[in-house]
Amino acid sequence: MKLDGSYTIPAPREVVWQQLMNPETLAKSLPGCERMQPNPDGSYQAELKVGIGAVKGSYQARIEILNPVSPERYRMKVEGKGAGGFVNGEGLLTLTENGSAQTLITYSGEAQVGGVVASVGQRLLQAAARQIVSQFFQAFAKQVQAVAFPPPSTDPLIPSSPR
Amino acid sequence: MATPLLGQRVKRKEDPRLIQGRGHYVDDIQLPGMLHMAFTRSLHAHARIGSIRVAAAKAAPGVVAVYTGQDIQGQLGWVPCAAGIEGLKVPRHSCLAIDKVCYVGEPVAAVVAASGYAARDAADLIEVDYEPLPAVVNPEKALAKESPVIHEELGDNVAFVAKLAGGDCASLEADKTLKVIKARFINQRLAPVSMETRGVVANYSPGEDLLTVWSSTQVPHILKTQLAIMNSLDEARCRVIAPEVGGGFGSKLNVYGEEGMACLASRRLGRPVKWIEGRRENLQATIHGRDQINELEVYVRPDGKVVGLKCSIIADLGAYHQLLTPAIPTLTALMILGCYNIPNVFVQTTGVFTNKMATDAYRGAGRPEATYIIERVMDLVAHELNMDPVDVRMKNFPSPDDFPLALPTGVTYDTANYQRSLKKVLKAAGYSRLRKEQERLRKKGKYLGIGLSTYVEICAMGPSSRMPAGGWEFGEVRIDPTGKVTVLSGTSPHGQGEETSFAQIVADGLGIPYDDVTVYHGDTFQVPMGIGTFGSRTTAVGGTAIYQAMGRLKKKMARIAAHQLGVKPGELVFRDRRIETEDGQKSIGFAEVVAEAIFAKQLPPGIDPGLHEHSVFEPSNYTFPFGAHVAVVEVDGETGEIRLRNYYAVDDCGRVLNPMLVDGQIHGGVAQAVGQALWEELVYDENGQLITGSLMDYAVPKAHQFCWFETQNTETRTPVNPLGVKGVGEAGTIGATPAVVNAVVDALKPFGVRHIDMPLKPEKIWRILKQGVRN
Amino acid sequence: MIPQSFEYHAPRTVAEASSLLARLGSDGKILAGGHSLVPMMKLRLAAPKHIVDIGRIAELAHIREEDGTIQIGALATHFNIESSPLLKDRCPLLVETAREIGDVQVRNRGTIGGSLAHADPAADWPAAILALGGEILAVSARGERRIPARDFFLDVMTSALEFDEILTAIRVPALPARGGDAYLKLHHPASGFAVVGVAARVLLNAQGAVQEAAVGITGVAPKAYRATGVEAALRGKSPSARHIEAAASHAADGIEVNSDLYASADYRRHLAAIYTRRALERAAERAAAS
Amino acid sequence: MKIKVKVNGAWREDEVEPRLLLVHYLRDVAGLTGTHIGCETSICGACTVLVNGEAVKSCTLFAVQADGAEILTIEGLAPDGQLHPLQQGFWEEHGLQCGFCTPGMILASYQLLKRNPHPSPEEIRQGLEGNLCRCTGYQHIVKAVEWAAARMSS
Repeated sequence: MKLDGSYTIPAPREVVWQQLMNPETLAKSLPGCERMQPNPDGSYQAELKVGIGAVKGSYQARIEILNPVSPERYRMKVEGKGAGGFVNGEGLLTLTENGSAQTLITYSGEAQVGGVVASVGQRLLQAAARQIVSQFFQAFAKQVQAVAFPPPSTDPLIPSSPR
Repeated sequence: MATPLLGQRVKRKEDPRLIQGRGHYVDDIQLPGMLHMAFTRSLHAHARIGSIRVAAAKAAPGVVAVYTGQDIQGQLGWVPCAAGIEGLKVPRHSCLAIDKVCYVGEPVAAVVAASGYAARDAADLIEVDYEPLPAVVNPEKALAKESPVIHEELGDNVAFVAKLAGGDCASLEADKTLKVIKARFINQRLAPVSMETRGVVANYSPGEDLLTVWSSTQVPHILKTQLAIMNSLDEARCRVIAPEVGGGFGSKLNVYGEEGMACLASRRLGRPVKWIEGRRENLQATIHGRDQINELEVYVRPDGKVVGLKCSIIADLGAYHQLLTPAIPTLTALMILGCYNIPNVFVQTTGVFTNKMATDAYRGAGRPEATYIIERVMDLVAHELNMDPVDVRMKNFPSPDDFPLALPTGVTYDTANYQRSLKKVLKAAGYSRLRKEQERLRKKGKYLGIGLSTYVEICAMGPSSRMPAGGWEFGEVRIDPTGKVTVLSGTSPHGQGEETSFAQIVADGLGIPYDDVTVYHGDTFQVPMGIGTFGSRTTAVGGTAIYQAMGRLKKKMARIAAHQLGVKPGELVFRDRRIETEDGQKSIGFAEVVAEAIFAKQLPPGIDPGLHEHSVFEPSNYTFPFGAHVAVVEVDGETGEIRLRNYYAVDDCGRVLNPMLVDGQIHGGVAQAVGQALWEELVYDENGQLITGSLMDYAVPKAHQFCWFETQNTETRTPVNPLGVKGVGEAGTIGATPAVVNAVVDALKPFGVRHIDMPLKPEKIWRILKQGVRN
Repeated sequence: MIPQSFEYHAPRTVAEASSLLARLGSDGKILAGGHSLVPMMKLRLAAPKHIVDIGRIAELAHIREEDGTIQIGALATHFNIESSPLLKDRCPLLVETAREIGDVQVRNRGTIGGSLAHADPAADWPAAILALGGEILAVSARGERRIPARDFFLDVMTSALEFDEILTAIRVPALPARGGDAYLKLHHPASGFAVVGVAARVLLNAQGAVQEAAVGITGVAPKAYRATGVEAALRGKSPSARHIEAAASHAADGIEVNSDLYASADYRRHLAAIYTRRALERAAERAAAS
Repeated sequence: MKIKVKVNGAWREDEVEPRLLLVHYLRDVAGLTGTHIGCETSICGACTVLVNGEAVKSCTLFAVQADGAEILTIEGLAPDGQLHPLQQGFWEEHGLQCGFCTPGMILASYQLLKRNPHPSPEEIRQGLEGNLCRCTGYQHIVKAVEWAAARMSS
């Protein structure tokens, strides 16, 4: 299954790059990520609870970042294994500046799904995959916002200045 | 005198139990202490197996045993293949994968537990480490040098190459007066989808050293032999029973790893073990059908006479051979000439391994592909030469006087009159009226299509010299002291209705009521030998064996009766429960003769007591049923949706024993054929995942998708068996697919279309419509 | 075929059910007719720890009209709706939609509430409820809220319901004078789901021009949607074949269209326009005849 | 959990796991194996039974959901051995071959004739869209239902 699309993050490219390389941000952005730990080989091991509506599955995922060219592009490889199936994906993420305050992330890759989901889910698979990717970027955008534009005060009574 | 039953519409003996839900299919069998088996199956199309962690499954509630491929190595024989083709490569096929998996759904581990629920729960706890390998799902890619090799030990993915040649195709290339038509057809992969999935109960009794196996099978005797071999048991220690079987369509003409595993588990545990296949398992791991790519060159004279046919068949066999996997595409080659005596033919069949489930016999088994090829070709000829498809066919039919007709493919057709069935179906359909309607509608931008198919099939399989393991059949007739008759058959019908037609044969022959006859089949302890039900052979071959056994019995009874009546045996006839002289002057009751034969008070010298005779019928040839079908379709010019509007069929299956059963076979066959033409398709993605893995995506046709089928018969008897019966089980499936495709292509003629590959999904049609009307 | 184990609860009132759901949190899952959930549980795609079967809450099974608004309880089955004399007279679009769902057995058992809550992108009800501008009533321990249909469907199998909320009823306006509606669908040959399903309602003014057209489309996108481009293009125009066709060509404007094995995005886009045109034509004819 | 159901006219009580599907309850607990299982996705209709007079796919219901209900299975259609007109019709018109879909098909037809005693062939086909048969091509099933409709109205 081909997966491609793009997402605009309202932050400068350097910041977006840093956050994409930051395991903590990734952990907070990956849908249903319960735990994420580095492996000795530089990859990460994550436990993901992925759900679309009533369909829920737990996956043990290995996430690897390949050929990073800072701050432009890298390849990401995900291998997830869960009860009754697996999801493997690999794709290229490209970051382009969209003015000074915005970054366009373009992704293009292939995902391979096996198990029950593959055998009965073809009708919904593409749309579900898009939903998960979009959940990731939405969460990621929030994380980046929080890092790039931290609220001036931690006092909740004082609103952060609008930008 | 009672009317003969043969040729009559006689209600089925099978039905009373089935309409009341009182038949017993495998899953209905309950035995004391029975355990349930579930499988963990490969998620990958091609991968090495690393470790398999079974501890959690073993510890799960109710679990009695867990097996992996390593555990059974040397304990259980390979899954057998019976096809004999020169140079055939046969990969080792374990009941559970050992170090490598080669298709999605391949069994990797088996769990045996106290209940089906517990077994499923535990099977899901088994963790398998896979090291994925590149998969190849396209047979043409599998032939390429750079392709992954599925069975490294076999060198490449070519299982066999078989050539069939007749006449001299090479000489045609030089003849510039001939038109050469080229085509490429894809015959898609299908699932048989019998409504009952597979299932098996194996019960090994250590005391008796006896393995009893109930399996949803079409071939209990073959299964018995093979399971005995796989389990290293004497055949006398192995009994197979095919109980009620909920359809097979070829998919249960096989020996499966799961059957082997149930036996092994029962032998080890000393308890009965049941396995019932789920529908997703059925779509993944029960044999598939078709899956061929056909490249053709057709040589045609300007008048429409076809003089040569060259065809390359690439047959996608899947990852392993099941019982007859490689043999199926060779039947396509054998029947590729259809109803036409084309003098020059060359067919090269290449069987290719791919990372998919094995293909094997699915209703028609190789012959629907042949009919599809030749009937599409006839329409292409009509298209290229701007002739009516009827005229092209008439031009190429042999004359009824030409039979028996030896073809360059090496087969000899028994009897036929193709002209008669075509004329009859054209009349039924109102062909010329339809053509006029089509013309009218086209002017209004509406697309009506009329499609023909004139087919011949090869069945009543068959002469033992040409079958993998015998083509004969066994029949026995015995009469009990009360005068009631028991018939045993080595065939194993599962819906076709031979309990009825066999009883018709015997009741007529013995002159006794239909209700006095009981037919048994399917139990290897009851029926000493047999081959089974497939290849439209049951009535033609199995029925003949019974007919012959009955003949022997009648001879014996006639001798006893003649002795008592003081006449010659040859003067006696059997009718109305009496055995009498033709004029009725001398007569004795059937029951009296039975009593005499069994109680043996005054038997004539040289006659043994008892009334039981058996016969093994060995056919001298196949039979060749034929027919002509017309499909009428409407195509929605905006969306590409197709509606089957009318369907007309004239079939000739030789002598008709029970027209109701013949109709039923034709209807069901046509429905499956229309299903292939319009809706059905098994699709693997490029990684080898079966993505039409449930009946939510694999479109088994529903009632409202069909029109009324108008069926008729002609009767051209065969001399191959004394009943004159040819066979009808696969005729509809073989005949109908090209009729529907020809109709749709015909509807789209204004768009310059030559061919559309099946299934004819609306999107494909829309893409053609979108390009607009040509000329 | 064999679901995973769960704990079963069968509350008798909405209040009892909502307090149960509040307590169970995301471990709880509502079971109504079960015709969306049970198939997924059998495949083990869904394995809730707790099932809250609302099937015995009598107050949720009703179909009634109050002041020109039709209210349908969540437990009304597709067959209840298909066979309702009230709806046949007052909101025939629902009857026509119900008839196109699944098969007889599914319609006998499946419920409108369950189907909407499941938010399958190819289910039939979302198209109809969107076209009718309906609203969805949801109750939780925190109270009741009314969710307009157009805010209800968020994404593939994702609705605006929180996990502790029970969809209790659907409210839609009855068919007004000079109104007509229609539901047309291309069935997937195997699953029966909508490859495309279009629900249309057309209101004509006294002059016979389109006062308001509403089009809900299912099967085409990750969620059912209102084809606002179509509606705007038809507003104020006479319902001529030409106007309807022109308007219908906007059926998938700005929509991210699904693609699957049976129909590519291109083809679905095309079907959306054709089925929208046909549904509008039929709705307009009915409006004119009313 | 304890459930109480009236199956083919007789009440029975059983202790069941909540996840037990009604079809498994009928087959494995009540021993009524005339109800069959043909798919896993609520498509094929082989498991059709009547619950409180309505045809349902018993593979898509938990037994606990049927607590208190009246259930009719194929075994209950001819309680005194006298075939129901539908059973007779399927026999007369060769409405079955392998027989696996037949119990579900008959019960779906039962529902159909209850709601529409004189269906057209088209209405019969539509009424049976939830039941798959792989053997007959459906035509003889349509005739069987017509046969029964005629018998029941005479």
